Amino acid sequence: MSGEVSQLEELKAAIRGQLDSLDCVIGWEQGYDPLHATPLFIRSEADLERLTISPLAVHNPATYTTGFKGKKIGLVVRGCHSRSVIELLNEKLIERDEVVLFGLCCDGVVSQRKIRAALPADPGFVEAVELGKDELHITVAGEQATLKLQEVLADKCLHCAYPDPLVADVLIGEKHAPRQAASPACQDAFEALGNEEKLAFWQDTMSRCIRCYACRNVCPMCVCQDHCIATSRDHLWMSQENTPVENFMFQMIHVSHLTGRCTECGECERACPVDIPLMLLRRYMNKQVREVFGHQAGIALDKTPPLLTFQVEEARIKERDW
Amino acid sequence: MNANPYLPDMATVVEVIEETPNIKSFRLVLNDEEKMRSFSFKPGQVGQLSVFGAGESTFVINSSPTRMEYLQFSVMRVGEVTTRLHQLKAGDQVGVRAPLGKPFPVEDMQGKNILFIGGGIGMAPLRTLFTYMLDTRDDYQDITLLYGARSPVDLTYQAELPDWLAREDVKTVLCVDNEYPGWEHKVGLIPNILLEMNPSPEKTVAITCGPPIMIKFTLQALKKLNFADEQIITTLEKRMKCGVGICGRCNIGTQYVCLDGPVFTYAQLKELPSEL
Amino acid sequence: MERFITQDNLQRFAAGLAEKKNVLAPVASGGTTTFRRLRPGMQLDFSRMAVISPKDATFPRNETLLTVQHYPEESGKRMELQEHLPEGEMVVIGCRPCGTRGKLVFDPVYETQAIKDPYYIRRRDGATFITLACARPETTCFCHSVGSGPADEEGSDILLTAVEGGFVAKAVTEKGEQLLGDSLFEDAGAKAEEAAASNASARKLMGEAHDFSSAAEKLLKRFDDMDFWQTQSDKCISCGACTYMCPTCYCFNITDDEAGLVSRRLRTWDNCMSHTFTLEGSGHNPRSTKAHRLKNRMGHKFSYYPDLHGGQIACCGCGRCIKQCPAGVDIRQVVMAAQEYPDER
Amino acid sequence: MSAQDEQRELRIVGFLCNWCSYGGADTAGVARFIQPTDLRIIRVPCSGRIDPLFIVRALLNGADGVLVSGCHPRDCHYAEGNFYARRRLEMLKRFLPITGIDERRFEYTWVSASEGQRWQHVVTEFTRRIHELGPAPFFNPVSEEEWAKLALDGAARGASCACHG
Repeated sequence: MSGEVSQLEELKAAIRGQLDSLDCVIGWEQGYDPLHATPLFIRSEADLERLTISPLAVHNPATYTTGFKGKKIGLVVRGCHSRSVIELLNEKLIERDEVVLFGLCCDGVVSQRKIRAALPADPGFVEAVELGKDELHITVAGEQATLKLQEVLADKCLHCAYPDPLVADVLIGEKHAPRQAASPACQDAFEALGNEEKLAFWQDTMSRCIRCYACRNVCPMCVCQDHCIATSRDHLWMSQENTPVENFMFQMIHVSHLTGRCTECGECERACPVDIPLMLLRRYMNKQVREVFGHQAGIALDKTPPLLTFQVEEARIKERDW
Repeated sequence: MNANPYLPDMATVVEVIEETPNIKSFRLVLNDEEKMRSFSFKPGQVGQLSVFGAGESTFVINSSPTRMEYLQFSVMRVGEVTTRLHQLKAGDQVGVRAPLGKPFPVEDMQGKNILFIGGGIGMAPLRTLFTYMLDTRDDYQDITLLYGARSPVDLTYQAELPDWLAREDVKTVLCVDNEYPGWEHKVGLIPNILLEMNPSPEKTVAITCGPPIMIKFTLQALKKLNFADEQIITTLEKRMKCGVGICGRCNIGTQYVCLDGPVFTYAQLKELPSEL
Repeated sequence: MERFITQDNLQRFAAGLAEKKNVLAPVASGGTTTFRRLRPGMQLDFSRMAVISPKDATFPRNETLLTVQHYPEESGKRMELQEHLPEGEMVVIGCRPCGTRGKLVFDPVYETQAIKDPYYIRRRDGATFITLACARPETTCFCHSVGSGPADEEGSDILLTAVEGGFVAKAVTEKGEQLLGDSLFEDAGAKAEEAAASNASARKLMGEAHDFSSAAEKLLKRFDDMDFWQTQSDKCISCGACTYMCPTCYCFNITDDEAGLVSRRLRTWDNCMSHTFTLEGSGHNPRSTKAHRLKNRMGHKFSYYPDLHGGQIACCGCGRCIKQCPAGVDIRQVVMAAQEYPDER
Repeated sequence: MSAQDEQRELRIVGFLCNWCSYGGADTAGVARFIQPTDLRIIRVPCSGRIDPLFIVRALLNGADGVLVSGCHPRDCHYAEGNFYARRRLEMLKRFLPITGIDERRFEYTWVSASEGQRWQHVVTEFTRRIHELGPAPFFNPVSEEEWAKLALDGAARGASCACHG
């Protein structure tokens, strides 16, 4: 644990040095209970004291950047968050000289869903959390439980190829050896299902969507925000009616507008209050983008999203000859 | 109003008047003859007009309760519902939920001097009260109307303006923002013309409506002319859905514009949180 | 009247009801627990508080207010309007006291001297609430601070309390008493005391209540302090998770859909945190930023509503908005920050 | 598939660009080539105008098939429209399988204004394909039985869904 403590101190020192020149620095602090973190907007020394970088600190701070246009802010970023920043830079939605990036070499963050499933009682009854090196000691409803960190890490972390920030002004922690991205087993299993089963899955799953648009608003790449076509009546893409088909239509809008732009930070799925596995859609589309355009969003600066450009001869699009 | 407050009455468009390039007035008659006969409202109350399939929007009833051959609504084309309304012609069917909201405090105005200050489409809610007062002229002292728009073609109620100007029992002043060929009336912004007119606040009620920016400067001008907050009345615009104080979007603090308004005195507005 | 029912029999009882009426109950599905229409073969899931509140029972997310049949112009026929009032009864099983109490916030708005919302009133009057008392508070629970508690009976027809082997069922209304006449219920005997002890212990576990009584005034004092609201709303992402999860949020939208010659007027849940909520036709928006919108959300629940309705706070303390907020905005903290804000000298 | 579905007339939507494919269809018509009649054509200025969401919306609203046809690459009236369209449409085509919507219900191709015969071939082939596939399932369950079955299957997955986290 001492490694993380010294990293936290190192990070705090780095932020402290720049705090005066920044509107704020976005990191994390403990949230409403010891098991949950929440984004922290650091504006003062006192705020800085509350900073945490534990694996419970999951939120992607890049989501907030477009709300600070014209101001200079700092972000504490993990590998996946830095990809969102790169993509925003590539699309000229933010300016490089308006963000200072405090990069964390990341060992992964937790999935609250996995914690819920692993605990002996509802995590709502959590009393205390202690972070060990590779485990979480959680007191819940009077019972002690020790969870192996590896077993409750988010899927995106288990299969992450970019744990270290790909762009940063300050880099904290040890860099990782190169890793190969992989597809989670549940993804492969779902893709292998027949059309009928997949359709039935979405029909049922979309029936519990309440169209709160948390998936959209938490998405760092969903920059239309207040002007999303889903809530426009002119043109009318979708009914306000909350039914599986309209709810799914929204996911189609989201996926379509993220084609070649999604940085797989997993925020949409994390934010969903009714646990809809949205990453099934995102990962699948990203795989298609990789296969056809050899493109991954947010892994290199100065790249154009593939749907904003073209080649006269597309090497990997097979023209249908019929 | 029906027992089901969401249920509109069907009405037929009897006449469509093209007021300006983007404003039309619609004259409606309820299909149920008995309902039309017994329909009663007071100046300043509003109604929800439905174009079924597009939706519903709120407009003031700008005809006078003293002239009940039809209900008139003036509509500026800005969004989905108003665009569809503008496509209507005589004979077409619409839904009406009316009257909604609170009217102008007409009784309190009796025996007083009345000063109307209207800007653009903001003339619509003033028209109902103005016409009403012309029809009950003896109840009031001097009546003055200052009505302005961006340009001469943006003035609504063109058909009625000559009559208003010609009448001896009211003083009507028209103005536009800039000089236009053939324009024989005042040129300038409403608040400035108002200051130039220099009306006395003595026993006077000022009623103003128009775009937010015009209201803002008109209020300043009225204050400069020593009008007290209680002497200034305005009527507000908000996005509304239910029209009966339930759906929760048109509130300013505790007050629902659809239910407690849309007519407020400046004194009342000052008591409310500043969220216009 | 207090009766006892075993866990298995409660499932049977619910299934039996579901054959005759629409039953809404917490069901585990796809890694979460939400209220769903109980259908044959579905199991009740009482292991956690359902993520979505039971609001759907009295205020469904979609409701057709009316439909209109149009005719082609050449037919010479006038369009016909059809009112759609809800029919039938509904039983909600396994809601918590907080969720049940949500409708109490609706009542003074949806049924006044002058205006009666027939859609809501019919649903409410046709609904039976079989509420489950909470044995233990979650970290997000604060029902005791908004005038309620973990075994609050208000609004319920039956209150269930979990005891060894099953539940003690207490009839709160006549409707509830009739249901307890079912042969699946047994004599409660000593179980009734066990239930009372459990309810008392749950209340004790909640600790001291926070006093929100100064919130109405203090929130208004901060109304023009946009710096305060910007800071409070920093992490808010302006989505609708909080409002849609909320048992007391009663705002709605009305929109028309049309297909062919039929159009219908639809009432759907709306969300005051969305930009379009107050966007006017002219493009003007009185609540143009998330700071303005959060201010109204807090103000409505803890200031305007209590001002209009005898001090009752428009919040049932269920904590769903805190738990499900993607950014962890804590309504308690926002209101407390306004309460604790030093008064100007 | 219910009895009602079997009787249902199939709905096939075609988005055709104004300059090539619409002309191609016209050429086929003028030449009196025999073609199936159940394609409902929507003329658009350019295949680049086609938002892939048009196709999604059509499929979700109950279209049984959607065909897009534009100018051949390099022949776009607006020089580049169909190059962009090609990328977008290809991504949609590849994406559909994860949704459970049969990707064969959507096809895109190129037909020039002079290719009346080719248009006849494309429309005949595509229509035949959709008829073979039959009516598409509605995304919203239609009957209480369908709802119940879906909800039960969903509940059977229970709280233990391991497919995400």
